[in-house]
Amino acid sequence: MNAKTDTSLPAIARLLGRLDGRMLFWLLVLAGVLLALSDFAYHRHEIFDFEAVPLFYAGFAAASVLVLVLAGGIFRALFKRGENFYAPFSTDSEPPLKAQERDHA
Amino acid sequence: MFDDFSSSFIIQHYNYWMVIVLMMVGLYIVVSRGNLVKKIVGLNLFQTAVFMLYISVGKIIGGTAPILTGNPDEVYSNPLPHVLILTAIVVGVATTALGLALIVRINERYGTIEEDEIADIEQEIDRQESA
Amino acid sequence: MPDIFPPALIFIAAAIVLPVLPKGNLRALFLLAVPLVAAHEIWQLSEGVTHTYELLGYSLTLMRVDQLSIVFGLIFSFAAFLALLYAWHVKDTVQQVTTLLYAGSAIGAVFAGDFVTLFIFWEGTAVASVFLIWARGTEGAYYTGMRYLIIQIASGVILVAGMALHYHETGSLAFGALTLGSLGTWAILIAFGIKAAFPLLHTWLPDAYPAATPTGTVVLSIFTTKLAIYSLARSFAGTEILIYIGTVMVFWPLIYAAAENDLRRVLAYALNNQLGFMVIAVGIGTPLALNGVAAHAVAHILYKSLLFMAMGAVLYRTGTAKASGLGGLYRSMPITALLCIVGGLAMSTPLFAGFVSKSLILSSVAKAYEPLIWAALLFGSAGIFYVAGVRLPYLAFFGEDKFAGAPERPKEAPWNMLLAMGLTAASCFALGLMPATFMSFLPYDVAYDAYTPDHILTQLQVLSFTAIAFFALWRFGLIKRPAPGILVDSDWLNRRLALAIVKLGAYISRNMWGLMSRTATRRLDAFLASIYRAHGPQGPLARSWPAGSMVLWIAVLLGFTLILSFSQSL
Amino acid sequence: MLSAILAHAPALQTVVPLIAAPLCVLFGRRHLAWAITLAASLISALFAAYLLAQTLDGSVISYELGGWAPPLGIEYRIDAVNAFVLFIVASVGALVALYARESIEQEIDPALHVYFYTAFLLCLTGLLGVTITGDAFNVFVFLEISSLSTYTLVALGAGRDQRALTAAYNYLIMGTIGATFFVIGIGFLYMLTGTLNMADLAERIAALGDNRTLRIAFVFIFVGIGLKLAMFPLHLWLPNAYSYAPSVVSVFLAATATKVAVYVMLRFLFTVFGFDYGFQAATLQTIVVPLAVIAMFASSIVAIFQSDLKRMLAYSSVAQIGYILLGISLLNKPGLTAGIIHLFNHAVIKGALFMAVGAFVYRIGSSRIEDLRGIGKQMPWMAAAFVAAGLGLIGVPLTAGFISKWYLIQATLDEGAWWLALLIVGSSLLAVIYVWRVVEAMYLAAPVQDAPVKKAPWSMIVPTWIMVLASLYFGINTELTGKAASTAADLLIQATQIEKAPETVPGAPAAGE
Repeated sequence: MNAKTDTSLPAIARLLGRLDGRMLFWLLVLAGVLLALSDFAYHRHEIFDFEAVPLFYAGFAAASVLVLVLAGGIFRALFKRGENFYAPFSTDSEPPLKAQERDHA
Repeated sequence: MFDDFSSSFIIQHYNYWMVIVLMMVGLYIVVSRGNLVKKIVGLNLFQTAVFMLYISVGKIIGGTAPILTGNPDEVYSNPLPHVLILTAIVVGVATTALGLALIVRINERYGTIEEDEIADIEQEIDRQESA
Repeated sequence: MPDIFPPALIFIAAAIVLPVLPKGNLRALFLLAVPLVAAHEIWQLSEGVTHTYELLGYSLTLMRVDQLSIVFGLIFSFAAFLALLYAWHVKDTVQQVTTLLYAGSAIGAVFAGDFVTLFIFWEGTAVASVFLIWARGTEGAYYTGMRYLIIQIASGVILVAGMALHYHETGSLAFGALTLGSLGTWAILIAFGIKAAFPLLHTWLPDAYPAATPTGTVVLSIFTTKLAIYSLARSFAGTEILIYIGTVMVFWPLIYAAAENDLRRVLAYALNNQLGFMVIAVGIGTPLALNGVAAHAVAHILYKSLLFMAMGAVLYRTGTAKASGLGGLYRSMPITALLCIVGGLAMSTPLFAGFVSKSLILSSVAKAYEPLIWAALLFGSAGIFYVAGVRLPYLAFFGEDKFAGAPERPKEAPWNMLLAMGLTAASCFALGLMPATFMSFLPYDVAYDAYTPDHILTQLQVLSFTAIAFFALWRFGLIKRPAPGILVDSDWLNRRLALAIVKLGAYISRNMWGLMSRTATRRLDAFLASIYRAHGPQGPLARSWPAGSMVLWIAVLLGFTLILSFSQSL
Repeated sequence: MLSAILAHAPALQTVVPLIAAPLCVLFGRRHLAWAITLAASLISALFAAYLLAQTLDGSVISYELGGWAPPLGIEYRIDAVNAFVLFIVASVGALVALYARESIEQEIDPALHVYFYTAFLLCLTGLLGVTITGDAFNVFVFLEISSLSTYTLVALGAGRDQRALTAAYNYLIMGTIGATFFVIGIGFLYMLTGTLNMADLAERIAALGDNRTLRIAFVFIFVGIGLKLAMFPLHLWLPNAYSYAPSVVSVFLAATATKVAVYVMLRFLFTVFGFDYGFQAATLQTIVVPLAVIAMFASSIVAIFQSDLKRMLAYSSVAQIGYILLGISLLNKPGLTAGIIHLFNHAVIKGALFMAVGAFVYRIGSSRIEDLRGIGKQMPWMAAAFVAAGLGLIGVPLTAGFISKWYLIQATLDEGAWWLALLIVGSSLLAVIYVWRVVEAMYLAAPVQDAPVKKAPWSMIVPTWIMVLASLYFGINTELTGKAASTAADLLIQATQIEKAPETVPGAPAAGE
């Protein structure tokens, strides 16, 4: 079950298995903190005033994701319909492609 | 005045009036008769009217048949329309013959030469085809 | 240089020859050779008008070569090569032929020097591409293809109308810079806008792309929209309204992409968002911005193809590309997973082409002092990385293993797909590593350095915090694997509302027609019957009206014409 | 030797099929008759091509029949207008002759084959004669030769469907009335001028100026020929005649008969009557334009609802004749060019379509759309031919049909009648619908039964594809059609000396520099 140690899997898969856990997250956080700190060490040549605010880019990115996730959630709540909504006029309602169909296509 | 008018308009154009009457009669028969043979007869009348129109156009009152006699004062009818209409008559005969031949075939296949009965049969064929 | 054969015709000629070749490796090799030959030809082109022809008395320009068209021609050829490599295993002649015709039409349109030529190839792309959707062979694909075809053809019809109006006004058919103002130029803008997926004209894109075959979607994603961007850049550079249209395009599709379940549709929306970047840059219209357009089109074609290829491979191996049915796939398709991640990174990480091109566009907007637009683009950058660079690979390849209990695990993608993806990733990398070479191809000679510490640092901050935010929100359960279901977009308007209206209209008109025709027939029957009854003694004459009515019509027309002749004074 | 023969090309053009016709009966062997027919029609086609080449520059050939000088003798007069029509008729005739051999195997009793070829040759003679002659009464005679043989040809369809007989009969009644009207008109002209030679007539009419007799003559000729060319609403004979006739006859009639009638209309309207006074122009604009528009729509809509492919194509023909008439009645050069080009293009396109249908009938014995389901896979060549020609019918760019519509829309815009341009586009959309119905049945519907249908014989595929390729070729290369049509239009307009404001010919400024 544990992909990190499952030797039946190829090496790359095991490597990716390591990413599929907490390690990646904390590595990212570490990188993020270092990058954020660089704001205080390095002076940027900003074009707009608001760029100069420390952690502007980091905060903006995180906020963007939050906004998108929330907006996406609202949209999904409002506009989600069953997969058969447009049936039979769309492929969404159709069963997964069978192997031979995939080979043809 | 009226006499003048009537004589010039009716009497002098007598041949044209007859042509018109004959033509209308022929056309009327084609429209109104359901019998295929009668339609052909109507068509014949209609064509004949046109033949007469041509012939009377070529006729010159007092003119003789257009045969060269050597007499310079001789007045001839215009031969050209007559010749033309000879061709048209041939065409008319051919048309009549073909029409009648078709009627014979229609009679063989439909068993009737009445237009409305044929229409009924054809409607029946249509209905069967689309069913 | 008239000894150069027009590259579009190379594709078209190859498409004609292709069906004769035996299916198999020979044919696949031939297919791969075609875009390479075309690219070679394009490489050798020199600027200027190289081919003209006569049609209907107009002298038209088949080939107008400048740096802008060369860039697009080259990337189209190269992307066609990658897509055909990806489709090496496909044996379907229809898809092979239409792919060639599609690529040929797109390249033909790029080199078109006048609107007539553009129109011919414009419709060519529409007609050829729909077969890639139909090739899926299902009923849904058929209807989707029809919708796609209708809107694509409509774009062409509007283009031809605009062209005619424009020609009437200015007497010029040249496919060059236009100034918005007249009806004709607006029509041309709308025609371009349909293909560029402007807001509300965009629904064909997320509708059609997920419906095509695994390989077909890769091909579709390359040409149509980028051709539209090219056309906009050629004709409407510096048109202010495009900035605002582009801004909406950056926002709107992102929200859908963030909520969508079908991952190929996520990519379609993401593509739409990236088109927004390019449309904004076209609207800015400075040489720097237009360089950004060309560069971003190149980079975008590459990394979006890569992502579509990865999702196509998933679809090919598992039968679905819906997030609700995927997860944990890295165990079976690790190389695909890795390449998909590379595709996500290639969008904006330093060392990849996307970083260079996106920096160009952002800088051009910043230089034009548009703080709000600039912020929108920054939002778009973070957002696109979130939806296509993080969320999409994660949903497809990580998380819960959906195939754990399956009788047979999906296999890794076939070698040709992996090779195509690898080559695509490598080219993204190569362009990113050699920004100077990349820049030297762009239409304008503007010095620009993407690799300043400022750019690199800020971009890395954006990317890392986007990723951090994603993982954090996933932990908190704010981001979840979507459940099955579709999202209605504005296409609801035409697919539901319009359908309902049409149905209602049809219902009303059918009944009205029935009523009218019954009344009319009754009246007409009565009228004709009365004529016949008055004149003909025999039976129900209405039934014999065929022959009679014909003669009657003659009489009517004769009478009418005679009346006309007498009514006119001599 | 050759030059001696070519000098008599105008006469030989019609005489060859005329002599060949009785030969068919005399030999009485059907395969021989076919060979004779093919040879005769090919020779005619070669002569026609020669004549077209001679007159393409706008020159006029006058040939005195029997050595009698016009205006007394009958003159054959060939200019770009009728050389073009001759070429259409003769080349279609040759292709049809090639196609006929297999096609009639299934549809006509073998004992009647000889008569079929005879009637076919006579019909060809008639149509060529109508086109080539410069004598008004001679037009009538040839018209009747072609008509009478056409009635016979239509009636031969009785082997497949007995309704061919009534269709032929109705056509005979209508056709005879039409021809008789025509002859009445000629009679009036003769009364007025004393001549029958068209060129002579034109001069004398111009000298006489407007008068009542002339108008009446015009009305009779207009209605008579209108009937022959199936002008709406005088088209009622056409659907039955086309759909019940043997397939090969449908091909021939659709491609040639109405076109020749249109030519006669053109000749009389422009060359004989002229336009320098208002009545003819008024007739065209108040009667023909609305009728043409109605035809474009009404017939197209009727076509949409037809279940029989031949019938659908027949109604489509009526609509297409609407386009031709519309072009002509715009009375400007682009319009006339459009009309003449469409004359040619429609002949090619409709010929190809009917040929494809003929092949379907040959293999599955039916032309009903529902019986053609799945035929796209079973008879790929013919189905593809149908689609390719169908695209031309719609007017998709790069097909001949597009060229016609392009000129036509140009012509309407030149007259400032943009609403007409819209109507033309609108009615083209109707063509999309009815062609699509067939395509859908052929390619997208499940086959009727699994019984394998054999490919059409090559002797049918080849002429069909020649037609299809011609329709595509003339959609791309408009050199020949465009030149012939515009020369013809020039000639016709010169003949009437209408001085229109600066000529608006499409195609001026170079684009794309």
